[in-house]
Amino acid sequence: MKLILQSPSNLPIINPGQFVEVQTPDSSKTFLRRPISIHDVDYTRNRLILLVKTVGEGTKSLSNLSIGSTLNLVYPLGNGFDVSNVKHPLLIAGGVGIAPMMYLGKSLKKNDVEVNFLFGAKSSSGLLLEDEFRKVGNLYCTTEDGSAGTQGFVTQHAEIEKLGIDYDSVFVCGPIQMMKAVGNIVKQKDVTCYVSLENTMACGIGACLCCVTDTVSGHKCVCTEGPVFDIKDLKW
Amino acid sequence: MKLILQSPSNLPIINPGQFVEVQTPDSSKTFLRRPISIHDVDYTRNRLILLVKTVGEGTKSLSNLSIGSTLNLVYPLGNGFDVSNVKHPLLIAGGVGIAPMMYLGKSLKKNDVEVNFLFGAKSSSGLLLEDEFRKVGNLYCTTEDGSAGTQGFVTQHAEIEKLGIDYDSVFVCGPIQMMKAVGNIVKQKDVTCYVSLENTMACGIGACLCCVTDTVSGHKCVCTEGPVFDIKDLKW
Amino acid sequence: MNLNGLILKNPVMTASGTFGYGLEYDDFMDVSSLGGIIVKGTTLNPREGNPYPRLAEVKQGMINAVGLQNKGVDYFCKHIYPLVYNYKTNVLVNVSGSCISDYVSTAERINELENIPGIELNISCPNVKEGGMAFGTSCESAQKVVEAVRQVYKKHLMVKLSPNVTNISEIAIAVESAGADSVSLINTVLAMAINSETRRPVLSTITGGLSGPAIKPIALRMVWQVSKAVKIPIVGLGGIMTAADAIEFMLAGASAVEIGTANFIDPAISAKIVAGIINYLERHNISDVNSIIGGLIV
Amino acid sequence: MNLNGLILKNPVMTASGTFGYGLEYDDFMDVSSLGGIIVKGTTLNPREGNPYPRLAEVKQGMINAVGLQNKGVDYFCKHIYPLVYNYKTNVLVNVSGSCISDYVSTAERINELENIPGIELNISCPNVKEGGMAFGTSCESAQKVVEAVRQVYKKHLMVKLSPNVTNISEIAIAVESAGADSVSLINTVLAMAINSETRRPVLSTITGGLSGPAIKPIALRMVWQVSKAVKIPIVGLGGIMTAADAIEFMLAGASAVEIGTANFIDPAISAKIVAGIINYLERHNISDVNSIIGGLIV
Repeated sequence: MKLILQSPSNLPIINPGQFVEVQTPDSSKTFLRRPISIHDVDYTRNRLILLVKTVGEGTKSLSNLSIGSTLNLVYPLGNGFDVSNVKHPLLIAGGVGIAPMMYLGKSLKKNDVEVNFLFGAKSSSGLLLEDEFRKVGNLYCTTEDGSAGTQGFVTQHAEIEKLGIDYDSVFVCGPIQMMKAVGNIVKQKDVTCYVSLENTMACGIGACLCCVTDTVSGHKCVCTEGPVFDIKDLKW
Repeated sequence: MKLILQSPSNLPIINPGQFVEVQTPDSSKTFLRRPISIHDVDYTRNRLILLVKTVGEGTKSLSNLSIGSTLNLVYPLGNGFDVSNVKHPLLIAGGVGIAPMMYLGKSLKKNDVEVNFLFGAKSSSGLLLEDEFRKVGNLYCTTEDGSAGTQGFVTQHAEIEKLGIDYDSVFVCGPIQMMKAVGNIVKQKDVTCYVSLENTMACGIGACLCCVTDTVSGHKCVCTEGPVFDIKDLKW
Repeated sequence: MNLNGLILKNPVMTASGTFGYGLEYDDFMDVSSLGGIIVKGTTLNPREGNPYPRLAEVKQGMINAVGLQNKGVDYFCKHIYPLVYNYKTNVLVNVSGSCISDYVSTAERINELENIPGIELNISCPNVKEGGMAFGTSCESAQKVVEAVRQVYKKHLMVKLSPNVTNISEIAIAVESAGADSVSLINTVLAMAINSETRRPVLSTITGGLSGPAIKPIALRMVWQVSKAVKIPIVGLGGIMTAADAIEFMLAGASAVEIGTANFIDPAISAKIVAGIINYLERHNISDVNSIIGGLIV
Repeated sequence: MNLNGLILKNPVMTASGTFGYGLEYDDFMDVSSLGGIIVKGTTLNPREGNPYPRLAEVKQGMINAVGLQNKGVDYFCKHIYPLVYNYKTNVLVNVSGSCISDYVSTAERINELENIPGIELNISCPNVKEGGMAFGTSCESAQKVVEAVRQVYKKHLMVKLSPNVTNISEIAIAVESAGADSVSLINTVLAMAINSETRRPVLSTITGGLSGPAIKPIALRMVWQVSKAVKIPIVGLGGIMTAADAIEFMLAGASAVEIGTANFIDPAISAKIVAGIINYLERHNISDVNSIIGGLIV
């Protein structure tokens, strides 16, 4: 589900891959804010767009909101993807990991970079917003059951063969197993690979140290030192 | 605020003065059910009517319900008022204590008993549904600021003088101080006096023993042995 | 299920003080469909309990200060026992006292009741001035009272432990060595509520016992700790509202659970939790409920 | 307000581990408007803390298992202290250790820092294998570590107490007699969360520390108990989310409060609570905030 959020004031500069911490509607079932990645940004109309999949009580309560509801957000949080020196990127996502890829794709396109998306899902119903992504770049898809695109995992797609040849950098967001699988492939190629992690968070601003991931230089906060990490820094 | 509740099945027999335990909409701020007295019953359309004043988080969340919402009720609970041998009753209420008086008044009227209401409030804005009550019986009012009816407390109204003369029984619901004040007056007269208590409750069915009041025969549950007590049984 | 000799048709029981004598719930469910019910705290002599107010609602929980109001064990035997006699489930009596001899005398009386297969010895009530929790907060006193009751009580002796201790495992070990057949935990957590506007405590007794989902994470931890410390079965309780909650307690090491405060929110909840556990077992292809006891994967 | 020598502009401080070094909150509020901030748990040597996952959300609370991740006292003195030097509020350092000599060495280093008017000695962290909570759960060990630190630490010595004890008043008395200037309570309650679907514990450490509104009634009770037992001031914490909550702790006997988990829900909450307390005092015509300390009408 898309949440289109109208800001009462001008939006700050937002990097692709950054996220919001949203206060979910009052409920006995949720307590903490929920980190949700920014799907798209409309600076002209001061709108943030979030893509929310119902997975737990927090996202469920967000998906039950009626039009016109008010949300309390802390944003923009995290480092985001660095798009400054990217020339030939492949944007790989699985499942709800497609969320940040729209704004990332648009940001790259704005830099006159050709954008290629490679998305994987269990079946065709898991592939969302295909037309919108095609407006931004080329879209390749895989499904595990073959109901759309190439059958199999993203790591089995022909575009993966072009890593280090046609692509110099990879941006990945999705289930941890999929990101690790992509990581294993890129390790053998001469490409930079950024992954966006999704750990459980409390504060979102680097204060509580709950969301850490293990890196070559010790525990790092996914909320402030991530969510985007160069795969070389992770202990994968 | 009036809550009109449409039952999906036929209503059970409900005594005046009985109450419901209502599950309030999910919120971090409430946990237990809320006991609310039954304002009126419409057997023809299988409707229960509650009169809810916003006093805390529970009643606030009930007053925010939209039309068509579903509520989970346990009812009818408590003993209720015994109207079987009543001939000349005075129904005294203060503030939100008027809630059970409608169904009580109607039940008495059905027995061909003349109904007299004596309601007190801080000011005229606290006197609700006057026209509806007048359809059931005579309505006398007092307000502390004199903005409607006689200025003063219900205990200062002329009708109180007729206790033991024109009235043989008194039914009281309202703030504890007001009920005690009425109680002090009736003790010197030859009238029976029933008061409806409003203690904080958990279960509503006599299991938890949280809502007790002190009686001449020990602690009694307001939810099952009340909420209506003969004032002679209370240690007032 | 076999709880050290006590046969349960399912692992769901109801907690003392939250289910009356079962009779209060007959309108809402078939009480006999449960694994067991543990009826109200019973003492040797009648007790009036504490003055009103006895209840404070707090975030995801409530604090009570009932103080073991009950009509005494003689009244129970004469007037209540005949009413619960025909329940086709385990009716256990929660037994409290303010001194060891009271516990012993009460247990002796209940030992005579044919259809009462066990007692839950309450050494953890935070709402009485004498006895109660005091017995459950030191190993020595816990051991003494259990040993004394064990002398006279010949059926299932479950001992209900207090969470208001530094080391609940030590208490559980003491109670086990004194002859308890099982332990149930946790009783309520000593707590307090204040009305900032009136500047007064909400409860007549100032402090009371906290129950409900607020204490579930504490209860779960204690069940886990005790399961590593004793061999006798554990009955887990503390804020169980759903079948998933019950499963969590069993995974942590509980052989059965007690549903407490949830009965106030939904008077039919315990029967629903029985159904929910069956559903869980089916979804996970588990044929024997006993196999999830202590089944936490660590 | 005068907290036994520590001057606070208002009774609102922030709790260690929930407010980073204050710097994380500069975007959301004027940190210097608070009565004080207590920065992250600091140990003699750097600590990596526990593995991920370190967080479990529960009903009205969270369980954390961070395990005192920090870069050590030298790093603090060299790199963090200059950044917090100019806050116009009391910056206290929370000091942890796994043995007495670690506590002492860390306190000695912080004693040298001119703009750090006090430390909060953490003898109650439930998330480390050695030391931590172990020091805070017996009177003897609590007294020993406080006495040792008192020898070398010349400024305000606040000691943070563990709720995971049978009798928190005894520990408070021991700590007072060992020379503490104040006590803060409560630290987190040892707790556990399980995922019934995966049958695994949610935390890498299985158990962790419960915080948030779920524990407020327990914290309030302990503040009330300790206020009857010691003469040194009490700093109350545990689930404070609103100004009314803060007032309740003060009525129960706290001279000041710490805002913890609430900072995660609303990063500007502590400043809002300062404003809410002022509003409360005005509404109740109270001119001196000190007059509500221990002002519970019983």
